[in-house]
Amino acid sequence: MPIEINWQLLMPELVIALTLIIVLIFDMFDSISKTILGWLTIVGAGIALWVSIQMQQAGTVGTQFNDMFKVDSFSLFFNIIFLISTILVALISLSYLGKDDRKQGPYYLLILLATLGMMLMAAGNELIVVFLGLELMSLSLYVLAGYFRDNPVSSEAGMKYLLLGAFASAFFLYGIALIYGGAGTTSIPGIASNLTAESQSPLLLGGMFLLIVGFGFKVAIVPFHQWAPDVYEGAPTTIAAFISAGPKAAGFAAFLRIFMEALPAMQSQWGDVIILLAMLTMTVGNVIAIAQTNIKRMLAYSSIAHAGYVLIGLAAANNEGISSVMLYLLVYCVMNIGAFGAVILAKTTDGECLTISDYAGLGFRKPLLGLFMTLMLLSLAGFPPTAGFVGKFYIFKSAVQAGHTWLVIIGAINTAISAFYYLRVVVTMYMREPEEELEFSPYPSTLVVGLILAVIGVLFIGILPSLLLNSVQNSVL
Amino acid sequence: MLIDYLPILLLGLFAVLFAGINLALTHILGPKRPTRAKLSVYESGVQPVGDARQRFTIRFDLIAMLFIIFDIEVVFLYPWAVVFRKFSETSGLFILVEMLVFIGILFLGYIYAWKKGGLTWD
Amino acid sequence: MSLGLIVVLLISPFAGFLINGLFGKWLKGKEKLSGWISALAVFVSFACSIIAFTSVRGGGGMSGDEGILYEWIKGESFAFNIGFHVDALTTVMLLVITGVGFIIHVYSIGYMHGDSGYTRYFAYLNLFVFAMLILVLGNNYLMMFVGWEGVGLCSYLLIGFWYEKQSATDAGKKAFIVNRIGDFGFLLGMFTLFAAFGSLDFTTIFDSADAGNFQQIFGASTLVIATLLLFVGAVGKSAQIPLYVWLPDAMEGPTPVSALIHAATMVTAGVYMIARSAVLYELAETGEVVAWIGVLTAFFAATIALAQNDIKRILAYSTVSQLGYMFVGVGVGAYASGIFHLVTHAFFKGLMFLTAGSVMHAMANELDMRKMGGLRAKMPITHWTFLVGAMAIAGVPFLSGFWSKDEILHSAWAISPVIYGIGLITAFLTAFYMFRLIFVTFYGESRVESGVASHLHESPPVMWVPLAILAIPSALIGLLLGWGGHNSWFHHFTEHVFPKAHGEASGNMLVFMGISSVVGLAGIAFAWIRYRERVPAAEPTHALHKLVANKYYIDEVYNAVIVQPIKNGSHYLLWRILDTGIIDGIVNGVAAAIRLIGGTLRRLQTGLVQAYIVSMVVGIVLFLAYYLFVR
Amino acid sequence: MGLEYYLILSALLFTTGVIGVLIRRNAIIIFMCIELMLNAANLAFVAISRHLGETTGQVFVFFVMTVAAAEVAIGLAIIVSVFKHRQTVNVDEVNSLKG
Repeated sequence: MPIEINWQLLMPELVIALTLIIVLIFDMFDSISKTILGWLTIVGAGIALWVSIQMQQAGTVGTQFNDMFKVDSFSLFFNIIFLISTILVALISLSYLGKDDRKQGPYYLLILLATLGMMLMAAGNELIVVFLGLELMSLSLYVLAGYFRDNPVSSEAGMKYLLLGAFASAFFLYGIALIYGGAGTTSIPGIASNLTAESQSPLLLGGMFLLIVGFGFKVAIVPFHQWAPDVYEGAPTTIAAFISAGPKAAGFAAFLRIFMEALPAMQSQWGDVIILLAMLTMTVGNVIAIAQTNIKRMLAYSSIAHAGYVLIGLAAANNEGISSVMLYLLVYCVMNIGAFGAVILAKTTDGECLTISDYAGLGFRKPLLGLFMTLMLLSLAGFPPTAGFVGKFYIFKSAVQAGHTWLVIIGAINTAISAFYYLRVVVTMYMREPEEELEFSPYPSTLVVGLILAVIGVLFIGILPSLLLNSVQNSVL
Repeated sequence: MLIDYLPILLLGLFAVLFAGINLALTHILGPKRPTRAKLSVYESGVQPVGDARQRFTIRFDLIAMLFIIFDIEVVFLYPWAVVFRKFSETSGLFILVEMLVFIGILFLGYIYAWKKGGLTWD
Repeated sequence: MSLGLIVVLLISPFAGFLINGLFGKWLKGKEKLSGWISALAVFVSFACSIIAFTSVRGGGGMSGDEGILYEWIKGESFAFNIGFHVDALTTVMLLVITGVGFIIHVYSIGYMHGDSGYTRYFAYLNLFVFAMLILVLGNNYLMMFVGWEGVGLCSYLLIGFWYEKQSATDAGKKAFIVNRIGDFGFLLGMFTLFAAFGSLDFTTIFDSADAGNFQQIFGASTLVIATLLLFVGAVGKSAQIPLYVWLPDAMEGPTPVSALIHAATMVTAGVYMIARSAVLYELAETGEVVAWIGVLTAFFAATIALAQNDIKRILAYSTVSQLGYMFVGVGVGAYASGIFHLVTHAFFKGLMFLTAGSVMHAMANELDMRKMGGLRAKMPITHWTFLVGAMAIAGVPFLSGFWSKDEILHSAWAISPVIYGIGLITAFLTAFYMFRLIFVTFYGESRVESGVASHLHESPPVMWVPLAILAIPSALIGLLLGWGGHNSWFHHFTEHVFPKAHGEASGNMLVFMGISSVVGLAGIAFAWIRYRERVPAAEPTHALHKLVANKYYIDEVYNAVIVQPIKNGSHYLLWRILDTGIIDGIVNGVAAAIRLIGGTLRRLQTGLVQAYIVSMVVGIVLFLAYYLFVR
Repeated sequence: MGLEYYLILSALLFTTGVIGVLIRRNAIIIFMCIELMLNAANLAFVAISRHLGETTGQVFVFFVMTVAAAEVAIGLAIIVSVFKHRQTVNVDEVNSLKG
């Protein structure tokens, strides 16, 4: 039995893997300046992004490794999301890590590893692959969260993320085992074909439920969300941006793939749970976010709430829903990384401005920073003409089509609540007088470039959504 | 039925005998000049007697972790070796190269750990 | 006319904004370059506007489907488009915005010389022009609203431009908050229109409204409610009673900003909006409300201007007053006349603000005219140009203000002689306070402090050339475009845009012109008698004077009646009667409740790993229970 | 022997792990309990694989073991770095991030 490998199908993953190895080798030599590693990461991810876009445009479809690995427009679109996130995060990291050369090697290595894990999750056509991708991603993130070993808070974030994440992974794995028992296979198309309305054993039901728990943890759905604020606050800000973006999208990618492709026959069982979780997640995330004073924690709760909005699209469980979720995740990644980037930009000589009251008067004193922050927050709040509005609009529209009008009403109320805390930051920036004059560091140009890219993305999608929308609608499962 | 396990029984017997004979021989043939240090139990330089809950240096932990990581990968060599014959006719070279790539990456990781000072004691 | 032209017209100032905004660091040492880039950007728009204008004059234009650039978002039964509506009204606005805008950009190059925020200033100014262009170019209310918010944002940023000054940031905040009230009205009006018509496109709405083909969501008064809500937006943006309070304070911004944003363009957005929605106002017959608010504002603001001593404040109240005239024009159905006054006002008021800036420039930022006097000798060009502007606004025959104001008053007579009467009195007051300003500032003995007097000088060419250029249209544009009153060129040009005026202007036009001239000249003469030699008293002497000098204590009243109750959380009776008070209470209560819940839920986040695990496990158990027992 | 006995055993193991995670305070022991949960899943995989007469489950176990080993390595490293700062691995004392 000869083995055929279609290398072209694997190009994006191979490029990332190759970049990984190059970064690894370069990092071994102390004579090489470590800032090169960051640029290597950006270049590698950029090539992979370009390849993914080409393949996506060409409509490449195919499976590999005994059907365990599936490349289609869906996985390629998610690759684009992951790679954009990686590039943006690498850009904002270049100046954040500073001149401390020794540390940078493993940092970019781990980011690339996590990216590879995400890509595996989106392309996994077999629960084993999804699990491996998930773990590859998670293990890298645990280390990254605790990356500032000299900082007790960073270590604490790493430990919490690790303990809770491993706990959730165990549930996820057990869920796979139960589904394996119930369906007799772990292949996604296999499960779908073995699954008929009458053959649903309690094993399957339990397995499906534990998968929700596992994914729920990774994408921070209430009540599995509590790690998020602590980890976001403790982790390096760039990593908080990273965790909030790509991995969340990856979690939803696998979530969509498994639930829409393997378990559509059980939709009557998981449909209303998703609706319930969506309501709970949006409301709890937004309500607690109002009470926050630390901007990183506020963004953490906001990202929880955003997972709730995405669940609305998932609950719709139609083509519209899937495409709106994909669009939303892309938009969300760009604007969230942008918001964290703006937080990094607000750096005084004493460190980062993390308390919201530190932002008083910044709108006038630092107009560029004010502009970036305001745009990102407006987008997160869903104001037109930003990308956030377009994303929410299509999510809500898909839910209305699926008949979940109540869910949309709750979503709209939540959007109103969220505007309150997003705008509070904007108001603080433009309407409050600073209590003390803070000394600000000059803007690092790479960070500004990263933010400009995010701004362009947010405005471009917001003003010209149709271009992207067509691409998304052709990429549904 | 039970006769099938005879080779295992023989293997066990052989192992016991080999160990026993060796121990006996060293006991009989070896010269004995006991000192205090020589009589103490050898445990990698750690005081073997006393409270087992005492702290010991964290460097063991580092080495142990590296050991686990590189040791566990062997798990994949066995299934590979088992099926190798079956595929060797059609795509043996490919499978061989594949495993070499796998080991190569592991090796790269090993060198990386080494270069980064993961294997030095202090 | 092609879409490409309009896109270039629109994008050019945005490009200027990007260059100045992003590369400000590199432009720091090259002030001139930064300023000229942004002026050039506006000039490109101006050139495109001229092309668009000639095209519209030749019968071209853009409306309905042909103006659609692309579909923005699409719902089940509706779609929002990004598109442009270009007709005579649009091109008039375009020419004013980019023409006056360009001159003011050039003037700013000299005026802002040496300011630490030089590139920031030009970035904001270009962004403003961009937003204003969106406002007038959009073919639907949504784009108009986006522009509406955009100009508001820029105005706010520019009022607070000198943020080191507490008064500047306070003024910015005031403008922002007051404008939110108006914007809320506009938003509600937009929602009403959308609910009734299922669309926000101008063409769709106007056609359906004409045909009576829409959902009567508030019964027969749907259009009345919609137009009144939109008018609330206009009242906020165009500083009419009762929301005018922000505009005088907005003078804290750099003077060219006052000229461009707070006199020539942004504040007239409300007038533009009503003229654009003329069809709706005609059908709803709400024009009279507009006219009454307008004429009251005109009179009220003019009386306040009588007793002010700060040059820019006088000009600010004068702007409020003139905006009132414009509302009278569009309110009585003389849309073309209202817009005509908008145009002439843009020139002469822009001119006067710039001359005021020139005076400030020479006087080391002194604004109190009691400390001036006799400036004529030292600043001849400034004096002459200001005089042209003042004569134009005072209605001296054959200057621009004379024509436009007269048309409005003439049309008002047909609707209500009372409005006409108040308007005429206001015209007298206007001439009086403007020439009071002139006589006290430029004539008589010099009262300039010796330190300032030594370097009193005429402004550099980059500043006085724009003044001279603006003086020409201020003097002549009325004659050129307005000759013939209701049969003038301007009326012919815009006749396809507006519905026919319902009340045919009656009476002999020449009689009205004669009355207006006499009233204006009388005001000037009275000012000459009173202020030729005298200086306004340092302190107001009698009660009425005091009342006016303190702007009727309106700011204090607002502070006592609205701001303080909110601040103290105490509910005054008046406040409680108002529905808004109750609604506001509910909103605040809900916000407080949510915050309380948030604060409580927050405590669940104990920071303990095992507490988190417990909540996960509890969640799992609850969901399992749901499956086992509920389903 | 029936599949259900194995599954019950595995479920018991899993529950033991969960309870351990819930009641122990030492981060390392919590971590070991999580490993116990993973092994419970492994047991289920092996049993089901045997029951179905195919090998996917067995292969799965290999991967899970590897992942678990990597997790242990990383986990211990992170716990050690926490210990360096606080001189304790008691999870109740590691709560500076909250709210």
